Amino acid sequence: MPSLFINSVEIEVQPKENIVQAARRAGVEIPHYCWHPDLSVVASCRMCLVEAGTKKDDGTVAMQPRLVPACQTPATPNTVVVTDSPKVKSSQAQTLEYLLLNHPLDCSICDQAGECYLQDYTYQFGKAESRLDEPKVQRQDKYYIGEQIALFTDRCVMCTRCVRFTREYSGTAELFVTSRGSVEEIEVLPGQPCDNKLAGNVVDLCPVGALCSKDFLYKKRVWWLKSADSVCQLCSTGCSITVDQSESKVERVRPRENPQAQGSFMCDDGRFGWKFAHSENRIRAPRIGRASHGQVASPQLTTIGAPTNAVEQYSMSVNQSTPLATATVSDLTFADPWPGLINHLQSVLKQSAQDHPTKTLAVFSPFMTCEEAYLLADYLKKTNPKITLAMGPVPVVGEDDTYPKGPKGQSPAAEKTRFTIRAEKAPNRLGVEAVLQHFQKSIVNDEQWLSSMELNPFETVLVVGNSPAEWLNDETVSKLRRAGKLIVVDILENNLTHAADVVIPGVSFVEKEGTVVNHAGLAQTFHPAIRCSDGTRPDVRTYMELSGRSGLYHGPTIRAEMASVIPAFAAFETGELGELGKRVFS
Amino acid sequence: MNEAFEPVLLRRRGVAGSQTLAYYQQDGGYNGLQKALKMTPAEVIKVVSDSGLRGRGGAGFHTGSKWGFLPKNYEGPIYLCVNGDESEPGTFNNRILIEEDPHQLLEGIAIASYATGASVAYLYLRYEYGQCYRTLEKAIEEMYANNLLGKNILGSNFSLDVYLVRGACAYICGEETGLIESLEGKRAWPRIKPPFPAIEGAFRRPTVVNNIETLACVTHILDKGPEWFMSMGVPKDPNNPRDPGSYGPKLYCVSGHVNNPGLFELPLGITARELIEKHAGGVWKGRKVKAVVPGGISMGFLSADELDTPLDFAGPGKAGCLGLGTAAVIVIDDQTSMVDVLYNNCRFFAHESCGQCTPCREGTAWSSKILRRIRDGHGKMSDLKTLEDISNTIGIMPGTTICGLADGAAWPIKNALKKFRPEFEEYISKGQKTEMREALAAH
Amino acid sequence: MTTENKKKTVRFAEPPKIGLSEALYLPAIAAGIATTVRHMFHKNQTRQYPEVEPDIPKNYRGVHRLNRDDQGRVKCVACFMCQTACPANCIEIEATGTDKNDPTWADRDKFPKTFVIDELRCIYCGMCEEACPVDAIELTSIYDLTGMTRQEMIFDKEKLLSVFDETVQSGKDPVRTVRGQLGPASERLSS
Amino acid sequence: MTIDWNFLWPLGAAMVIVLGFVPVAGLYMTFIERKLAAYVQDRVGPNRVGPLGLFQSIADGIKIFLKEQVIPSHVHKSVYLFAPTIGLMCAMLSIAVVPYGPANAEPGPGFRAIIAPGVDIGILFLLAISSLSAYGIILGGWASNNKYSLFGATRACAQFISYEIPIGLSLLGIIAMTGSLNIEKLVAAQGDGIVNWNFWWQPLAALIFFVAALAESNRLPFDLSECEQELVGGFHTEYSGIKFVLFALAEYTHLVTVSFLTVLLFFGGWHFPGLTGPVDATVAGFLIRWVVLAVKVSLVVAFIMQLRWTLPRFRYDQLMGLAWKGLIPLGILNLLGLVIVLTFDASRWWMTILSVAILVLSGMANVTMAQKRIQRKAASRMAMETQYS
Amino acid sequence: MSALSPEIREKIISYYGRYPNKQAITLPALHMVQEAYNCVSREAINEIADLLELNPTQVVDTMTFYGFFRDEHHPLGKKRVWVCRSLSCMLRGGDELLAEVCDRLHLRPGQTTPDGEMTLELAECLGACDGAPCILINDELQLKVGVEEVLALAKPQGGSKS
Repeated sequence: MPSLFINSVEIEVQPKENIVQAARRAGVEIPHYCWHPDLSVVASCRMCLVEAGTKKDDGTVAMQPRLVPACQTPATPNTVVVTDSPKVKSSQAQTLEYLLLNHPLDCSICDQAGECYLQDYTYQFGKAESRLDEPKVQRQDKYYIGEQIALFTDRCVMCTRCVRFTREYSGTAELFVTSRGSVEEIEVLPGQPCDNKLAGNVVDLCPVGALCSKDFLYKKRVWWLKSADSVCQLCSTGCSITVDQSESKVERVRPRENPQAQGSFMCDDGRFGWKFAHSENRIRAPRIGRASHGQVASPQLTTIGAPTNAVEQYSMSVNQSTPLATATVSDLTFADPWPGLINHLQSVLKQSAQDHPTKTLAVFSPFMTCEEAYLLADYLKKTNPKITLAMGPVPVVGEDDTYPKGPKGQSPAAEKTRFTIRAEKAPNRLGVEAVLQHFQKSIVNDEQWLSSMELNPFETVLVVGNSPAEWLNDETVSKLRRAGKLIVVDILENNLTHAADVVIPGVSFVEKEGTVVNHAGLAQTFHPAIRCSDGTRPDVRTYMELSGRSGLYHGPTIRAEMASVIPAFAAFETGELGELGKRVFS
Repeated sequence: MNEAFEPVLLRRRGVAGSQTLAYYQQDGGYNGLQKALKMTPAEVIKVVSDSGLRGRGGAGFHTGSKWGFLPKNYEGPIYLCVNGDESEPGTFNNRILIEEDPHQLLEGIAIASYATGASVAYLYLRYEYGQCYRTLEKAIEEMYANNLLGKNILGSNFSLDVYLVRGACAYICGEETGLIESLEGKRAWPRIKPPFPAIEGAFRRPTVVNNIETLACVTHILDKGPEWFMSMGVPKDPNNPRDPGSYGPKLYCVSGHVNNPGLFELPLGITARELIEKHAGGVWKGRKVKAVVPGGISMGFLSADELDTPLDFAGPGKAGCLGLGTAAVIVIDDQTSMVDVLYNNCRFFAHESCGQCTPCREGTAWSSKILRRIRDGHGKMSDLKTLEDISNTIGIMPGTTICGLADGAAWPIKNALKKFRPEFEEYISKGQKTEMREALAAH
Repeated sequence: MTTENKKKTVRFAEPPKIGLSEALYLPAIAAGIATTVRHMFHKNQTRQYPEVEPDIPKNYRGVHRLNRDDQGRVKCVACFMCQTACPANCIEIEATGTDKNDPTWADRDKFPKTFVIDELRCIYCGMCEEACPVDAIELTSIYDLTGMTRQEMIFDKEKLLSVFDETVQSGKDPVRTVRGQLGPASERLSS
Repeated sequence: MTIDWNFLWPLGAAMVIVLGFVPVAGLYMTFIERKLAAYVQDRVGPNRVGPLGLFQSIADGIKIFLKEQVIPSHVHKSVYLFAPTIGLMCAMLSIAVVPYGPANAEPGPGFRAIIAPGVDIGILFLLAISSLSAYGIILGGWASNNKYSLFGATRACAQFISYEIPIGLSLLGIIAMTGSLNIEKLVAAQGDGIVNWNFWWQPLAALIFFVAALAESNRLPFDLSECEQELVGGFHTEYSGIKFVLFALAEYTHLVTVSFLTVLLFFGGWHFPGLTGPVDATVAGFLIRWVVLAVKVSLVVAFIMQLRWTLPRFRYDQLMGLAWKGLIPLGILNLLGLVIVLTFDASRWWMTILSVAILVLSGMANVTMAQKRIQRKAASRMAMETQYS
Repeated sequence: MSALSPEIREKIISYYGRYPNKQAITLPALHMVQEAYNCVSREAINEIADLLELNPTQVVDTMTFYGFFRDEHHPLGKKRVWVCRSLSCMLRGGDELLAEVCDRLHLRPGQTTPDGEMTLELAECLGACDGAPCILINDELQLKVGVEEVLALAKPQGGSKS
């Protein structure tokens, strides 16, 4: 295998790699600003200059007299790279001095501070002081760059990553460089702000604090953020993301590089789509009885389920919308509604399965994780195999939105597409379908069960929602309402939860763990970033307790079990899918 | 030998009607092209190669070799770009060449295109040369009319189109890849090399970029043969195998503090002193030389002691300058402050830096700021050290930047500080000031 | 560490030779008694505190204050450095951007919407002052901080600014920074 | 049965004086101790309450008596409550045989400055009772059901047992010399001039007695049973309020007793050169002698307090070592010397000479041992140096 | 209403064949527009971009690189006079010439006289160092000029208009 040498570390050559990438594999960091693996190479920041040469067959090394930019030099066999010679070090220090020459010393109010390449590299490679005597050049901040983007002009190092991104990746080309030399700036045309659906990525791309997200601006210093690997669940692309939180509040979401899923970037729908997790409208406690009618608990239900007093008390306080603050300490301490709720649900479902198994329907949501779907389906089918498991509506909005766009906003040809925002706005249709396929043998879609609701209504219906948007129209709700008992699992209050007999709070994806399968059959595990919102708990736990499984939920164990039960999920065998996920079906 | 020298390139200067095709053909024009068309392209390249012609644009690269780098049997168009963006302060030879004798250049273009296989030649002319633009437009029209351009030139299989492109006042367009980018309608940010233009140039095709004076020489080499060309200039240094020698006639632009500024065609290798004393009429007002720019301001300075440096491709380098450059000699008399000269220099480069590479963008602006402060009387001795450091880091270390502009900006600083340091020190220590009038101060 | 250094860091002292007087202990005890008795007749060093106020040194670390800049605005730029440096977690800041249409804030980007210090939790280590890049937070010489409730010991931004007004006016606690302008972090704003 | 009021009223008066004096003395002794400490440390001490802070002790007393009576839930309640009273009781009882003012060797009618005059086994009674006071500490520590308290109690136990012996040995010498156990007689024997003070004949015994008595009374540097740094208060960790006061009072009573004994047994009691004749010949003479006694006792008390601010606390092994390896052998040697002198009926000055000689010789022996110890340490130091280099 | 006259559109379209791609026509198109209208307006940019199948920002990007082109807020006067300040010209009094002209006309380099007659610009080098100090009137060189000659250009003349 041909190899190359980075600071005398020998590593194997891999195709289409440059020296920066090769060095990274060898554990050597070559500083760079303008280079990004997904953008074209301009080699203009001059930060990555290294000494390079070739090792000849006779073992001698011929070094080039000049420094070469590592980002532009392909890592070819027998290349010898030196990144720590005095020459390279002084070049790096000098370049940093130039970069910092007019860079304001406002790290203290800069959102990038803490994850800033200028800071990091200055610390690692730079000098302690600047010799500039003259006042630094100051430029006007540009808050108009985009709906979500502000440009702090004098922090810019002119790496042009953002410009190249809008030209090469989103194709919308809103950003450009204006004028030349030391007075050049990043700019947008008046009336054409950078508001495309991928615009948020330029903030991530900016290696310094020039481009900032207005949504996150001044909210938190980054060193207080704790991150969790997650997967965006707002369309079926399933972008790998990192959720940054502080004190159990999500502060921002960043794309996580995953060549199998989406690449390095994500769309703004997903970037700002987590906010429903902190919505006022969250369901924060289970309840029995219909909120819309102000009923505490229907007498009929109490006779069947005999819920504990705690549940009644709790649901009462919720239904009368008593603010939690006025509740006494003892209420809060002792009124754990969950055990009573689980008992109640178990008896309702058991009764229903005994009395009219064919009249019992469970509607699964494409927002469920594979594990949730599996646990619920498994439980219901074990209660009575005649219970119908059906697929809920899969939201589809418009058409797939592909990038890079042409100059007139036209979509690119399929082979030139670099990023797609899917029309299917649910993360796990494939995964849930695979579970249902196994347990039900065929997929009952929403048209089918809705029509039967009309003709021959089901007696007991369990509906899982968990969609971040209002997802059922009033007509559908009224159809569902014809069921004798309507049990709803959902995150946000909506027309369905108002109509339900039993409401079980679900949690958003930033609060739970699970696996989703994206449009291409790639299964990825996501992890909880924050604690469950007060009063709620992960759906899987509810399903675990419903089914009477003992112990705590452990994702890998359940996944391994799924692999043994459902052949479609054979890839789940070890229970671990790795950071980048595994392709389960194509 | 110099006294006997008959100008070749400037032979038709000052002759009425010299711009017309009729005059040119009657004066023996297009012989070279006809000769060339009878040879194979490879033979033409060999002839040019044998003549030892080196690019007149500044870098002094061997023209024959440059043409030889093009891929053989390339499918698709190859382009020739003619670099008429002559913006180096002090240089004006192209203007006179075109204004006086456009066909000499166009013949060279045709020969070069034939040799390299280029089907289209773009003549990138700087905006300031409006007269030249119109002269060339007319000349090209005449050529199309006489089957010297267009399809099947002079009955051969060779077809060529020449298009004129006007620049827009940017020095960096004189850099070959900057020129290509500008030609493509983008900002003239020089490209990273490799790939060199010969492999991937204009419109991602193999491209040859040549200077106007170089192409004018090609015309005569083909006409008179390589031996004629090699009979002039400075031969190879036998002790230095890497020295390709400096052959042929060269247009020397002389400006600044001389009695008789102008353009002089002389064989390569004339000394600066001879050029100033004999040809340019000596320093004006009876003053003495303080410094001489050997070839455009990015080359650095020769001090008065170094006037005997031969102005060939190797000479200025031996005297600590960057090179011969465009052979634009600017003479500075002993009453002029080097601080002002250097400030003018640095300001120029700060203004013309394209802003792509960090060291050049920030370094040129910084050095001009420092010199501005020194001129305002607030200089410090440590400024000289800072200036030296800037000059050493933006350009002197090869590879620091994408193109050579930073080197050009660095050498004058380095030279000035090395050769005229006492003057700078005195300027600072005495708190001297150069008055700057308000209108200029703002820029 | 090399052995050379080890030798230098570990020092061996010769134990003093014991004589008869040491062995008998009594002389040593007598000497001790003599010392203590001698001290009984020394001038005492105590100050009668409430009657005689102490002379607080300039670097005393007492109650915090938030400095104002020359335009009377809070100097703090809400960089959270003090909050980060605080070992007792007693500082809580909420930052906000300035209103760009408000001319009084035109030259500033960010300032604290709220700035709360829990003086009860504070250990008066002065790290916040050390960390502050714009010299906005300072510890004053106020040492006799008392209160009847915990709530009144939690100082908000207004209270901290009023401490500044009070201490600066009284002349007891001049602003310690001689620069008289914002610190290096706001350099871009100043000139 | 008829009551002999002539016999009873002096007894009653003496008891009233003692009972009144002891708590007040306890309170003010804390005040004096604090003041002393302040002076030693260049401070002023309590000066807020009343003139010169004199009412500080009263304020403290009121405060401590009004404090909440905390009884921890985990203690053995009856023993816990009983223990401090044992302590104080023993301390008070031992005072019964100690003349707190000038008293005739032969008890007669009228007021006497002693509760129980003419007790022929006075010293024995004293030793017996003061040994009992260990019960207060041991029971208190045990009943607290706290490991630190128990540690304190155990330490106190061992300490008491150890230091009983040197006390006994040192007192034996005086008893043998005087031939009586009656304290008044022991004092009376020192009557004629300053050279008759036992201290001059028995300096070593005086030293041993003083040191051991200090240890018996749990004073610094021997308060290992309550040292705050190791045992957070030791046996009285769980005590507060009045119960704690009882312990404290017992300690101060002990202190007073020890001071009285030291003065009475070794420093001539109320005798002073120039004061001759019977004690109760005149009221003035009686009072002068009382003042003399009071001054002497005060000096000893002050000395003991001074010691507290001078010497650091012993290590526990050092404490035991001092008793068993120091004081007991010395006491035996001293007794031996005394017996020899008495047997040969030699001049009493021989006793002084022998005492001092024993002390010096023991010191020299100590020097030799110390040198050996140093040599051992040097050897181990050499080993360490080789290890480091 | 189109910002570009049909002739210019025509001319731009006629350039299509000269280059392998349309972006290359950016510079010639900008030249044509500026020559015709003394500035390149935002609408003109949009139309050029439309003709060349580019995004307007790409045209603006190129345009702003060369300080040569003016937007609609800074149109040129009838004559555009460049005064050279290269080293050669500086040595022979170029700076003084420029400063004097500025003072007399109360202009700063880059500004236009109030009557719109002349725009004064400074140039880095005009390529006429043999005739220093030199100026460029539109694109015609004039060598060895004095203050008065430049000032004369600022006066309205019934002469040439380019």
